[in-house]
Amino acid sequence: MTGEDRPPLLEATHLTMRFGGVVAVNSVNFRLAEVELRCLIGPNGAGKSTFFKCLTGQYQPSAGTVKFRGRDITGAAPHQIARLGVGIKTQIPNVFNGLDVHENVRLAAARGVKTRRMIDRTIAEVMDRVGIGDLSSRIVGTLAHGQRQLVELAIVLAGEPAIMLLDEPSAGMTNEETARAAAILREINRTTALIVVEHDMQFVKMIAHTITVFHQGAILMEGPVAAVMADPTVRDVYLGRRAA
Amino acid sequence: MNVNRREFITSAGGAAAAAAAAAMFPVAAEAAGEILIGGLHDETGGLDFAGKPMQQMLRFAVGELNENGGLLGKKVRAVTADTGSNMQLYQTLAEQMALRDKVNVVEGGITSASREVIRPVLRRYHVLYFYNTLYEGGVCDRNCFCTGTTPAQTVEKLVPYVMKKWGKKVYTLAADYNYGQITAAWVKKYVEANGGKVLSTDFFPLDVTNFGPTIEKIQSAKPDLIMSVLVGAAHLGFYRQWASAGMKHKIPMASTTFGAGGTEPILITPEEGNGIITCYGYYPTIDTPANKAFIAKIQSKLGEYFDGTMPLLTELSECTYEGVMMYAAGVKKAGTVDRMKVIEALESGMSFEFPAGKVTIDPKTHHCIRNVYLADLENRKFIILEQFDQQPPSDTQAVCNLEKHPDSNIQYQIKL
Amino acid sequence: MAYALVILIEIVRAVAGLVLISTGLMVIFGMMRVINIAHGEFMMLGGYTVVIAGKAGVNPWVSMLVLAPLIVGLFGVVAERLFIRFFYGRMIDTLLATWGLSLFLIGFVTVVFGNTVAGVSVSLGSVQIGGFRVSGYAFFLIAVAAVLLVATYGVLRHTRWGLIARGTMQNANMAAALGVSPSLVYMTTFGIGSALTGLAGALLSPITGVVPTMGIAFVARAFITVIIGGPAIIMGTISAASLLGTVSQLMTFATTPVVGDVALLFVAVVLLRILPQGITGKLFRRSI
Amino acid sequence: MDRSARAGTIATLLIGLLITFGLPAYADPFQVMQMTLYVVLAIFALSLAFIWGVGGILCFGQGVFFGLGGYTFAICAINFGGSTGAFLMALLIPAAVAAALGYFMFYGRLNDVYLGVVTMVFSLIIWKLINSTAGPEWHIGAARLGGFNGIPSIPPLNWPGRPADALDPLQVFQIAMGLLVIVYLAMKLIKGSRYGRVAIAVRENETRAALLGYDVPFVKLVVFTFGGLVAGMAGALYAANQAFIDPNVFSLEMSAKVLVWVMAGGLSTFVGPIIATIGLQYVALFLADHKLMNSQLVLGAILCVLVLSLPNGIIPALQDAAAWLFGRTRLALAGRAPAAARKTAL
Repeated sequence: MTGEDRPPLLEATHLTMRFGGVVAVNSVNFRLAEVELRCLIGPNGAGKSTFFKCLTGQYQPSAGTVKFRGRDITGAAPHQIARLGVGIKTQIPNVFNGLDVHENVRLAAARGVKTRRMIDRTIAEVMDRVGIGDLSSRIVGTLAHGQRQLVELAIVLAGEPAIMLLDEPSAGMTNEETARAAAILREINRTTALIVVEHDMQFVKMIAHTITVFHQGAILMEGPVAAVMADPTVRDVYLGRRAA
Repeated sequence: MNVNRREFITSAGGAAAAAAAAAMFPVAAEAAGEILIGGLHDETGGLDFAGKPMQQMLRFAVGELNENGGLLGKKVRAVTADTGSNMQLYQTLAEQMALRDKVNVVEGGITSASREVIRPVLRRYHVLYFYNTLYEGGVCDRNCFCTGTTPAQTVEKLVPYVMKKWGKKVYTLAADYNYGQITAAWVKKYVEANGGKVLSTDFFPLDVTNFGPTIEKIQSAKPDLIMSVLVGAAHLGFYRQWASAGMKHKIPMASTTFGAGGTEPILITPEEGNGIITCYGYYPTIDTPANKAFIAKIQSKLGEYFDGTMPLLTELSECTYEGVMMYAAGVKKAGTVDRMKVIEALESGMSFEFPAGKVTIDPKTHHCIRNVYLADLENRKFIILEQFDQQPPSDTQAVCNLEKHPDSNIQYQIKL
Repeated sequence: MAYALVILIEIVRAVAGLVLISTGLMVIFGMMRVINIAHGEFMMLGGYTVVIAGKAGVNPWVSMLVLAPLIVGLFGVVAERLFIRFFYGRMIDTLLATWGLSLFLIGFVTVVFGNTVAGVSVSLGSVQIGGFRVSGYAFFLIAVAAVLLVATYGVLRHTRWGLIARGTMQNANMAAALGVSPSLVYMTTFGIGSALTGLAGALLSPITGVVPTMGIAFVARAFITVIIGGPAIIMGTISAASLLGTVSQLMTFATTPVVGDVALLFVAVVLLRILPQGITGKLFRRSI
Repeated sequence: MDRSARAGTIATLLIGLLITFGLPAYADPFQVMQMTLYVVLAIFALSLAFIWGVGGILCFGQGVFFGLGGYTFAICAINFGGSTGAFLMALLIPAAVAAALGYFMFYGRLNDVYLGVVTMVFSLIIWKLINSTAGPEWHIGAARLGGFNGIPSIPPLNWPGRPADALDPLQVFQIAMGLLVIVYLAMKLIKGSRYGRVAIAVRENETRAALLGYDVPFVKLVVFTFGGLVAGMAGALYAANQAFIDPNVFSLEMSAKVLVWVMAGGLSTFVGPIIATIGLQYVALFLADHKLMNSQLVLGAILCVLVLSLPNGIIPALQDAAAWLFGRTRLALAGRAPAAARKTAL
């Protein structure tokens, strides 16, 4: 079952992003239900990351609209969108390298009007959920790539978003880190909707119910994992290319 | 120090506060058995070309005093500091001379800006002050003597002369600070008084170097002559560009500033500089025994005071010599270095024979009644054209009367 | 009528002036993303080269067109090797470092040559236009600026070095890909940029006179022209110089030099706000 | 702030108080005035240390706000006849200008070099304008702007409401010291506060801060405005203490100086810039007084050496050395500041 029969949490209509002559995202229609988990796949340059940047306000879309819980957020500033409960984990870990892990998470948790106790609780539970409690006092800049990925995950979580956009969360992770990440995501998904851009098909299989395939800035197809995996066109544009 | 806190708090006004400070640290250094003559000049920085000779001349003058047995049987010592063409240093070093070195008198300050920085300081700490530069006039302060010429003495002579020579339509170029502004106003006054017309007065900040547009503007205005009140290094560019535009022989030029500091004739080629007419209180080419002797004496002391080379002899440096000599005369007459007594002595209408000619201190204004000379620059030498004896500083006299108001302490903006 | 023509000439002269003072900086910035705040002092060194050579009896034209670029270029190479190269990729550090260099050079030259103006006199006679005379030197400057642009264009377009240069501008590893050590490219670029700067300083010294602090008058303008120009070296310089030169000169004619300068700066700031990537960051993308 | 940091702060305060009341007893008025000048410049340095070290904003025209403070004080003091109102105005005007300029820059998403250029150009504009106000037509109320000559004989500070009672040099010194301590404390508190952490976050990584829901331009704007206010305060004290002010306060050299002081002192601390300012200013005056060496040459050399070898500044370097000696590591949050502060501007 896809999210269609539930009220949409996030809805993009004819979303388009042009750079000069290039059309990175081409009139994309996309709906996501509350607490849904969706995987975006597609070859490099298919427009997945650009799509994310349009959703989070880092880019002003050239055309189309984005609605969050029915509210139009097209062209709103990133911080405004974030405050509504849209969290994003970018492709290259986007963290405060100069600060220690605890500071990083605190910054995320402390946003808005909260008492010290609420904040401390959030921090503690997030650290433990992601399992980076032992890194608490390490300077993030000095951590390994995989660990930084987890830290960023924690940062996004600490913002207590209603939806998380994750751009290649498993990149640069060891197998057992990947497994952990998958577990964490499934667990997060109980309360939070997720959109995950991922290349690693194993990882996708571990978490996804529904997959959306991007190709040349447009949606090629959308459907249950098995169906998509089986589809020949998808094989050509994506898996095939990947095998070659 | 804390003992004097109460005294401080009850004191009214910064002056009084400082007076208290001064009281704690008596300025008169008679005890030291030496008389200290302070010199504040820019030996480095943008004005070093003017400051160096003034400083050297000050030491030279002090040396001459000691040769003649010092003052009141005491040795005279020159205390000089380099103000580096930096206003903040003027402030600092003036305080230093007054409070730390405790000099009896300060000679110096070059630009009007620097004078207005140190004049209040020296007045506050009761240190007599001599300002030895030609300037725009109007300073009215009993603690300050101005030996240089003012516009009423020079411009008043220069303008009619060149207008008779060249014509009645004048185009003025002036440096954009108070000397330039005020002098330009005087030029206008005298031009109109002589039935002429100032077509335009353009002001230039001291860092302007490109005069292309101006030169075209002048040509389109077609004046009979140009009056230059340009000042400083950057503005030299005008004389070069003027010449290279081939205007030199089309429109003649007079100036109230060219060569005042002495460097322009050296930096500008004869082709660029010849024929510029100026008017100052002193030229090295003054043909009197006194001046010849003065120059001869300097030549004999080159190694001692002038690091081997002939200093730039200008109104600035010659007046610095005068400044020191006047103070010495004042002290001799008063028989003490007590500031007020010396001032009173100097106010008794003293008169001197200096290389520049006869100089008399005007008690009303603390400015000087002196000869001024008109000269034409030919191949880097000033050929004296005319001499005007005993010109009063009538501009300052019009606004300032220290006999009536001994406490006045301002620079008047003379209404024209 | 003649007056209008004269004004036009003055405008072109101003534009040429901006081109002269900013080309060197542009080459360095365009290729290395290094903003050299000591730019003005490099010009000053060019000026002093002429003065000193003049004292030594060298023909001013030779020292302006040959010696100054040569010597300042060499100085640039040395500076790059000993100092600047340690800051590549750290833009702000580079700014601070070159600012330090700038202050140092001013101080150093002041100590050695003193702070008095040294004049350079070269006259090219003057040209009669209607009732006006315009200095021949103005035309000379305009010509040099034009030649400079054409030459730079030729080099970038048709020489191997130009190819490497353009490559490096696109992508720093390109040079390596073409089998040239980037450090060599950088050294050469900085040298050439410095040489152009020295030339500019030398050519302007007859107009401005030579003082240790003369650079300050230029650096801001050059700086702005480069930033406003944007990534494309030739097109950027031309467009920015034309725009700023015209604005400032018209204002100068209409009012005073101060207003002219202020207008130039003001336009620059506003432009930056509208086109943060500079003119060629938006327009003429494809040009060099 | 952790315990060691708090201890450091308290120690600094005690020393400050000691100097305020102890030292003058051993100094003559001239030295007191000199010390006042140093203190004033230290406050100026703090203003840049704050916006650069905490906010990661590298301002090449900090002199503008210092100068505006000075001129505002001069003009108001001459017109009001008392110093109290003038002093307040000298805080407000620079802050307002900083806010306006900041809005223009930060909401225009200007960064790194462009930020530097705009601030530098802005100071040039002001400098040129103020330089061309020599004519008598340029005055505000009774105060002539004076152009190149600046404004002489500015009224001294006086007791609030009692214009007649001018403060003596010693009292001015103590007030300056008091303000220095207050500014220092305020900055410490802000830096340690939740807001300070956010500012640091923005400095570290604007995108991430925004994606976490922080209003980046606004955060920067507030930091920049506060910096402008503090610089203005320093300028006002400067004008009052010198009794005169001229356009040089707007010159690039002024802004360069303060940059050098802050760099030398290090971006990670506030004590560093204070010490560096006083030290370097003393050196400069000493050189000028003894005609030993050209001060610009020295300034430049120092700047070069700093960027080359001690990008974190002298004082932190010493701290590191000490920490290494006693085997203690410094507070990481602070320790990383300088490198990061400049990185964000890449």
